Amino acid sequence: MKQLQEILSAIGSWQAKGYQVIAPVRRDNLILLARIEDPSLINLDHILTVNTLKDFMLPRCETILRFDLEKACVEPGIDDSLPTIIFGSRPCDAAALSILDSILIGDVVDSRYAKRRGQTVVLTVACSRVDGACFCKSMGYGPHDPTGSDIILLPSQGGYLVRLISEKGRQFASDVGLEPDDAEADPEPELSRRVSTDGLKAWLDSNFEDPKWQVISENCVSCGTCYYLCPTCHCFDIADEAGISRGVRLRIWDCCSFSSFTKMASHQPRVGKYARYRQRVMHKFKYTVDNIGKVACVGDGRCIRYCPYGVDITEILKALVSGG
Amino acid sequence: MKNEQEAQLRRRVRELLNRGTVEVLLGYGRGLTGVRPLFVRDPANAEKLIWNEHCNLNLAGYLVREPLKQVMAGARIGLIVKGCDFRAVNVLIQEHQVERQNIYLIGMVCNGIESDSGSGILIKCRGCNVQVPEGTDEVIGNPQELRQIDGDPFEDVRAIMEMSLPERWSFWTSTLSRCIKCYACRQACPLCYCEECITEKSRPQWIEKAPTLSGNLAYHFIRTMHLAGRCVACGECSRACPVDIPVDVLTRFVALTIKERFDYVAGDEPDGKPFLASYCEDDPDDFIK
Amino acid sequence: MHNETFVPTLATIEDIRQETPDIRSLRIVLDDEGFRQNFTFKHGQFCLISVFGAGEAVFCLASPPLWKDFVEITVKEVGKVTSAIHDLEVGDKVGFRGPYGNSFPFEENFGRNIVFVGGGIGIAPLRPLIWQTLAERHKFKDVYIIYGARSVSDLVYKEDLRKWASRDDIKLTTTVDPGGEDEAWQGEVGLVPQILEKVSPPTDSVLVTCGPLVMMKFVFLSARKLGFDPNDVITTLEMKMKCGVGTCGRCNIGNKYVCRDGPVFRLAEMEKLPNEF
Amino acid sequence: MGERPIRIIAFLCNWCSYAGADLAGTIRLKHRADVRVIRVPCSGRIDAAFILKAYERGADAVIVGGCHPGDCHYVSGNLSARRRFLVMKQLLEFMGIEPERFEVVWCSAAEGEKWAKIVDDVCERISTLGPFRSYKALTASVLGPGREIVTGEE
Repeated sequence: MKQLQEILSAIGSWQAKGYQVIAPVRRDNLILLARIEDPSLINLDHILTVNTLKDFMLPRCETILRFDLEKACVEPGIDDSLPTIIFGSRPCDAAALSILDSILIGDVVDSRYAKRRGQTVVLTVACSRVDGACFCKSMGYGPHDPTGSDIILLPSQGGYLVRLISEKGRQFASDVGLEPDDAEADPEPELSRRVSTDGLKAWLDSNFEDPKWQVISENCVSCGTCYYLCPTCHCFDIADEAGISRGVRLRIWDCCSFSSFTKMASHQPRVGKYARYRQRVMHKFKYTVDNIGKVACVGDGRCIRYCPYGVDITEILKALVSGG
Repeated sequence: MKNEQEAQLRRRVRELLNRGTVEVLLGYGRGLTGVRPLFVRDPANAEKLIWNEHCNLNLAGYLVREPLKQVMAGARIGLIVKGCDFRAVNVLIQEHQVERQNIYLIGMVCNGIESDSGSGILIKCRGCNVQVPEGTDEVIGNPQELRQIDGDPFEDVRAIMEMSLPERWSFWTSTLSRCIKCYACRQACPLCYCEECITEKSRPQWIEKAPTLSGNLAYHFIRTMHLAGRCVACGECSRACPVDIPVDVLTRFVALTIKERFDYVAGDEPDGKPFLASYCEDDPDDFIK
Repeated sequence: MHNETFVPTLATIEDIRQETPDIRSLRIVLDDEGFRQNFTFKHGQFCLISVFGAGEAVFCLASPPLWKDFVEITVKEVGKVTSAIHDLEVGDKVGFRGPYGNSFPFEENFGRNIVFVGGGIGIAPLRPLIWQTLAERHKFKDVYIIYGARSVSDLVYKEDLRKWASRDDIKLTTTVDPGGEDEAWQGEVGLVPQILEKVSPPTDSVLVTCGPLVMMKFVFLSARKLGFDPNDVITTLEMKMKCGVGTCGRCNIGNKYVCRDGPVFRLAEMEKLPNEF
Repeated sequence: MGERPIRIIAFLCNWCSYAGADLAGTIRLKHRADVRVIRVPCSGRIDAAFILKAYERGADAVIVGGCHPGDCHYVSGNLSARRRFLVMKQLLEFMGIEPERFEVVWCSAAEGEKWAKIVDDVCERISTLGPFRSYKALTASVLGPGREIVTGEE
């Protein structure tokens, strides 16, 4: 077993080698994952940060290219991504990365994402507490689940046990002199929120048109909170910002709950709030399953915690498959 | 303590639905951590309605959103409002978004809303003069049991007004740098009902799509302007914001300015004139050269 | 060359042809010589064209792969990017990404009748396949082209139409909507699906169609009515797209991404998809 | 000092203030040349988005001008605009923008001299205040150094 201090000093030594460290810190009333200079500011007294690792792997805004029409010059946006250590994110967030990897590093490789992932080491700190919105177990993960992590630290009697998960994690640990432990960890905290996914896929496969879609989306006001805070949502927009001759092309997060998302000059294929909400559910629980064999939900519960109007995905999944 | 007001509300809603006075009623139901909107169609579900000092949400925005917007014509929609929420309904009526005869308003006598963080009565409730809503179709609650809510409802706004210009700039730029443009503030606002928001217009693109600081500042500035003389200070925007931006401080600053300079309060009466769509010959002009 | 997924390569507009009052075709030459020489695509694929400052939009490659050294796109002025394209002049630079998407079946239809049914600018994605079919004309039985537009002035590719009309190995029928004809008009007058039924090609043909959504829905009905097998009715779809590679998440119809799994679909496949296009 | 000259954008209504500015030029009144005029049909047309866009694209200050009350070609466009301008001016200041960077002026077609004087006054004050650096810094902040959106034609 190791104390937090010991682990942090190992990380500090890597900062000196040019790694940036992303970790949870307090900003006003929020706990956010952010780049930190001083490891002593790391805050591990949280259930989950507001933002997710998506912020760093698929940032909310990045420059694809810059152009200068007078000079007939188009060049890729400066790639200043750095070797990165992520410390203190939770198992659900790491699991989300494994889902994003399957989508963005597939037949077609998203070059920027792939590069950032390649130089990132994920040190997850497993959960010793959960809250009423967490439902990772129901999605096949758990408070101590190692999916997507390179190294996971399991809470044990006030300290942490180091478990090396991936080759990258083993390499990193040996470089920083972090020895793995094999003692037994504290038991996983119990989750009160559960949802069964039995029959869900089958229901979605055959019920694109169903009056339930209207009912379950009633409270939704079509804002982007659930998307923007979701660790697996990855849809984006590409837009130019320009003056008369110079400008940039940006990749920006976008969201299927906005009606402009699918709106074309000629027509709008997806009409209605319920249809947009259906897209969100279908995308996560059917389309992604069809395409990569995984559900695009890790049960982190942010969409439940932060929805201003109490839209609750687990309640909705139950309502969809229930008879009547 | 027995919640007589809640019991009475449930009783009345059941009656209204049974009699067909309303076909659907929107009120407060229980959510994960607090209160969330609840649509009631079946009289039996009236039991699920709640009323307590945490019923902060202003539900008026649902009148102009799917699915209620579609059933508006001809249907009677019941809506539970506090006196302050009623102002938003009035603005919607003034702006011809809602027809008064299509809605049935149940006004709740209100003793102030408690903040979820446990810091007492919300700032927006201070100095409330609509604890007993007037002009609704019926009022539920006992006006005799009211306590006066004192204090300055603009305390947070004034705190910023007391800052120097550079302090204000640094406050807003650092706060707005957190904005991720999820548009929760816009979607939560009962008065942001445009079919196509200026943020979605691309020819020309007035507001940068990206959540850059300049784009965020432009978005919040222009949104605040679009709510000038309309914002009823319900605070839904700030409540909805996942990254704690006090969006309503901007709109309430404008509300305060308009109150002080023009003696105008948005939504005070259903037949009032929209502030920016009207003028007086003797409006202030001391700022014009 | 860079290897960034979303960074286009530069290209130059070599020629502009005004097809109709609001449709123009652009001939585009890729600037990078190595890229140009190795550039190849299949009929039915699409590309993304950038006007820097306005953005990027999807266009089908409207020239056949056998025309080397350039590609053509045909653009109707409807939105921000297409308007910007309509402001471009010969010599101006655009960005080019592609080719993306799947393509029309070709070899598997050797020995069969081919029926092309196009409406308005919807003939653009069929054009590469038509020219490819004509280049290997002897491998097919009868070739029908049924093409219509709202009015005579809205017919695109007038030069192509003249060439096709002059060949006796193509059964070309052109039509305009009622009221869209002028005094000199010698073609049919009527909606495309009606003309399809009138021409009534043999039902063992392969039918390839593209046009406005409404037209396509009725073409499918007519094709069904005439007795076509839905596996032999092929079309190409358009949805809002940003990435072109199946990750930006907006062009899906059910679990199919039009940019990656399409844009070419058989009617039989489409009938299995949710009605959300 | 020695930086690029200040740049001020003026949105002027077609009927009075633009004509006033035009007159100032026609009668060759000497006034500073740092103001670029954009003509709009009426001061009532001037939207908050115009002002923000001007700052975004590098304006150090914005002047909006309309007809004197009673003179509006459309009867009351300027009176409606007056309310909006008051709110805009207050809100800009509330967000920490110096009030000098947004000026409102009524100027008739005959007031060439008034226009010339206002231009000189505004230019003088903005020269003292300096370029609107804090606004330009905004575009750089989210994307990080070296990745800022360069839209101004510096």
